[in-house]
Amino acid sequence: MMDTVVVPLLKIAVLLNAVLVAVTFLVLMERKVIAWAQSRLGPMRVGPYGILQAIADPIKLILKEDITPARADKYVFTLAPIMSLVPALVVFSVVPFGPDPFYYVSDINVGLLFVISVTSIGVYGIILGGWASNSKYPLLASLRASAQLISYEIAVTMTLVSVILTTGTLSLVGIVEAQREGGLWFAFVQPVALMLVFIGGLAETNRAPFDLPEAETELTGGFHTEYSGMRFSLFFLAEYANMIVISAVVVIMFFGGWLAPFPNVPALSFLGLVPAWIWFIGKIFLFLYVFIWIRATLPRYRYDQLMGLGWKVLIPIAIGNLVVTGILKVAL
Amino acid sequence: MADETRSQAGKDGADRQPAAGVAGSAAPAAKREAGKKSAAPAKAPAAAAKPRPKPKPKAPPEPPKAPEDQAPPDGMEIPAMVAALQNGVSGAVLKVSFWVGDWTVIVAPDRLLDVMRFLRDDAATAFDYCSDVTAADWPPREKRFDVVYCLYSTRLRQRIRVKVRVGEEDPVESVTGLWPAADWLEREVFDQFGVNIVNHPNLRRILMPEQWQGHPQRKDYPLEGPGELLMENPQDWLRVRNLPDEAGPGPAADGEIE
Amino acid sequence: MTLEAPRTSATQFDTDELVINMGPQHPSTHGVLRVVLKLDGERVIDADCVIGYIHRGIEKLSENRDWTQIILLTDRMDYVAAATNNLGYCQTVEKLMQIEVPRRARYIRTVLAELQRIASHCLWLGTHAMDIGAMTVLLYAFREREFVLDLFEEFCGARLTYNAMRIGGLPLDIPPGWDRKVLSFCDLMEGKLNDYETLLTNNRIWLKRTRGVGVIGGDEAIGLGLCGPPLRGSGVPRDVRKDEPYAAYDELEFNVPLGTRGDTYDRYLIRMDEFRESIRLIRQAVEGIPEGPIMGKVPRLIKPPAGETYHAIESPKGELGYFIVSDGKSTNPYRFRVRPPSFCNLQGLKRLVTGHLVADVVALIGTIDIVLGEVDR
Amino acid sequence: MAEAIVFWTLAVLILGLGIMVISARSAVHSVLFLVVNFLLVAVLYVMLNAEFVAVIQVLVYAGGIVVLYLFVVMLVSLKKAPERYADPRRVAWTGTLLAGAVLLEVVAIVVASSGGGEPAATEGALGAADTPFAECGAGPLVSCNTEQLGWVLYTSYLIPFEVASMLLLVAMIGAIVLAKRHL
Repeated sequence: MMDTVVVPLLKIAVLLNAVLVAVTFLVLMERKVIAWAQSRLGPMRVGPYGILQAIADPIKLILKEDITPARADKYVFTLAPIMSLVPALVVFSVVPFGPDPFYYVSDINVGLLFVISVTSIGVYGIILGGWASNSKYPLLASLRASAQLISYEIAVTMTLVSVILTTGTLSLVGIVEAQREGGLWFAFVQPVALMLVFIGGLAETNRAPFDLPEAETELTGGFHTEYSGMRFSLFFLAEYANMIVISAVVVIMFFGGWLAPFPNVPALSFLGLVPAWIWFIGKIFLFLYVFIWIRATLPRYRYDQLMGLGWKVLIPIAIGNLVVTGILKVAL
Repeated sequence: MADETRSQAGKDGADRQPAAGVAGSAAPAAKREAGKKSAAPAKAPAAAAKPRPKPKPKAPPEPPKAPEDQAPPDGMEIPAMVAALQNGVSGAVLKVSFWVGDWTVIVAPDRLLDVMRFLRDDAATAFDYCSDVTAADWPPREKRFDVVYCLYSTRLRQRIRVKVRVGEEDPVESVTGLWPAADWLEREVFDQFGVNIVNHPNLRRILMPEQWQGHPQRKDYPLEGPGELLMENPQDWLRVRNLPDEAGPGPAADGEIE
Repeated sequence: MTLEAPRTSATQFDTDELVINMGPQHPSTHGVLRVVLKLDGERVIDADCVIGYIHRGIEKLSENRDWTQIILLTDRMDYVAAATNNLGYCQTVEKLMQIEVPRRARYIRTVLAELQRIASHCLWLGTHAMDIGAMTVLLYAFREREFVLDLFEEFCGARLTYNAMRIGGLPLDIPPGWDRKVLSFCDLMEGKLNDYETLLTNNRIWLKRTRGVGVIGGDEAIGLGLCGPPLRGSGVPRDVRKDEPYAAYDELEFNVPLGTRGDTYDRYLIRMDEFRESIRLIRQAVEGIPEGPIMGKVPRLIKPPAGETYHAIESPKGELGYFIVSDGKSTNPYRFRVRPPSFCNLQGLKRLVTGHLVADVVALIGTIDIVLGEVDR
Repeated sequence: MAEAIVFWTLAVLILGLGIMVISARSAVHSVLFLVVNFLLVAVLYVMLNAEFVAVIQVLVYAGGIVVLYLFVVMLVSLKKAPERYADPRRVAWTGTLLAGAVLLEVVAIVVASSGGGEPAATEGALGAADTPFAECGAGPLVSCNTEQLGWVLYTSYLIPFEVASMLLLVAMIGAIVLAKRHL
């Protein structure tokens, strides 16, 4: 009873809280990093160097009036942010933060596919949010979102297949273990796949330069134009939770998860003194930083160019990568 | 007072008819007498209905006189563009004027399109760029509007102004077909002055709201609108606002004029 | 009979056109511009600009103000380039009155006008890049614009609506040391321009978003009455500073950058070059400011003789023209007309956006660089 | 016992949602019910130890295909009642007949396969994904993990698999032809 119910529930509770707190601080990090990139200071008023802004923001969002447009579809309008956030949180149940079962809630044998399929449910939040608002800009945005997410999901999934070919397992723990045994992060084995997954991940999380569904300057905020207060903040949470998920996936797939760099090189064994979960979280935040950095640097793609990039560039490269991986796998 | 106005208008130019001068100036005179005490309520309805000449809240002591279109000084050479125009479209140019370095031709309104087409297409003129279309309003005059076209040639780097004198109802052919640039500019002239521009593809108001009454740039349109009335006397403002739109000028204004 | 109708609808989807209102409250319409877009999917098939939301009747107001009071009103038209508005108006009145402006005043005016062009282009660059999604450029460009505003503040005490010129000259001489500050700003600005270009000019996404977007040929641009950078972007060598020189432009050396393809990218490059040309002009003008008075011989009561004139200058947005009629009697102009470059450029928007996507509409509104205060007056 | 409770609960829910799908007034609500339906079916697969199929069910159906349904449904103007879209030439009894035929077929397959006989391989053409799912559910003691599923698909069901992919290709080309105005 203890092992099958209480411990997992405790883990889930800790994990959920940790993710939500991480998200609020991620928002602060984004504001700070972008501010530094733009030679500003960012939030400075709440707490020392604005650190407590991470707490002030959610409080503000919760206290704000939560408006439902008069002609919106009320049930769907309420359901949409929930459908957006829940999948993003569910994914964390299979993310291994360290080698022991203590560090993850579960390790299922189709872990990677589970991550992909559950995140693919998240698109409903965006589509339904845009539709239920009964407003033109959100509708346009949700059309963009559905097309974009489906297209890039194909590219990302196909790319991940080539990684699976190298590991022979879909379990996330197994993938990391395979990198430990190989002594090499898959970033060096599958560099093309890394780029594809990262670009696709940017697109799937609606981050710049692919933030078309919420392009403020075109669609006035996109699918969440009509949202306010808590429901808006759920969308917000979902976006940032998804960023963490994508970063975690990239780290697990390509950067050895909780492993220290070059785990088999004896000269670098002192790196193993750092706890595994710190490596893992550190790498995740490194990628989150890259996400933010890109947002501060690049302009936004146009809708047709985005689709062109997905279908005419990423998917062919993904297929090519898959074919090459397969041939090498058989040949070697 | 009214006679004085008429004599001024009569002196103004040969093409004006005295009768129009009376019609145009009698109203301001009457208005001035009644207007001093209750100027405020009368101003707002003046924004309504365009065809009727409206009272002037701040009538100057005498109507302004349009500046003479100064003929070029003797001995000054007429530039090639003007000469070409005079030869090319004979009889359309009523007058050539030169003032502070600008050449202006005054053209008969019915020949406007011919002149403009010539100016655009002829090699010596080549005015391919329509800088501006605007108008000036000289109320007591019968042909009260000067519609002014500022043209420029990007090839020959020269400018000319074309001016037509028209009355309130006289049609002015749209030059949108020659220069698409004139589209919005003519719309603005229509919106602000109510010049009767014809054959324009899309003649709507542009700066003022669609349902606006009156043409703000006319000289008989009051400078202060109901906004100031609202500040001074909200009750009057409400009464004016609640008058039905189609009734034309409000009863207060009508009563004072007639 | 009944068989016919379903068959047509089956072979040909009846898709509804979506009509959306872009503005008057929209982050990318640069003010209260409203564009009614008719969309087929995301493609624009028709566009109609609705303007006039901040029409304040500046022309009408000016016809009831003193000649000198109008300078202040011109500030409020293109409020991001108030000094060029002042300049255009003052020169028009000077032309009407045939006033000779002292050379020193003309040089200082040129410096002010070119500083203003840099400030205006900074704002354009920032907002244009922001519309396309590069938000960092916005902050950078505004940072440099602040320096220009500081310079103006030192010169005339105001940061936005300067009221910086007078009929016949200037209200104030330049403060001591100001010219050196201007020169050091020029050095700084040149470095920062390279930063902007690093972020944008060769950026693939920027190229994708601007190349081939809103292409317009030279003849068509002339016909549409485009002016300023949009016209030069189509390769038409038209710059009032060169063609009809005013202030000190005939004594200074500068190039007029021209585009070749007439697309958004060319218009971007032209404005980036104009930054550099402005810096070059400012350097020449500051170094060449002669000694002398700053006001010409102006009668105490300004009352131009009866007559009318049209005078244009090259504002940062394009040809800014003033058509002024004086009746020779009153102390205010009888007719005061502004030919606003933004207004004439905005007219071309419909032609530019038709056939493009919604995302391009914001890029194209950005590329023609409008200020609604000037469009609506 | 617990398994039976869960199964029957799920079964009732799935059927109930199925009815909701066809009875909901708003097309978008229908699609939402369909999504939940698919998710519950995925849970059913998990109960049968067919995690791979469950995940694929979510990924392909809930996460992919139904999103496209939603895409289309959202664009349907809701100002008109659904009856307005009805085809005047619709013949109700043909549909009933076809539905009945399909039902009979499914029942026949279930009966045949649970009887231990060869499943009708040629029925694979009915729909791409039907075959593996039916197989996993009904197959005796096939612990449906990824590797075995792959083996089965690429050996005994190779021809249906390829036929299904051809069918999908045809459907895709057809969709492009229909949607594209100028080819």
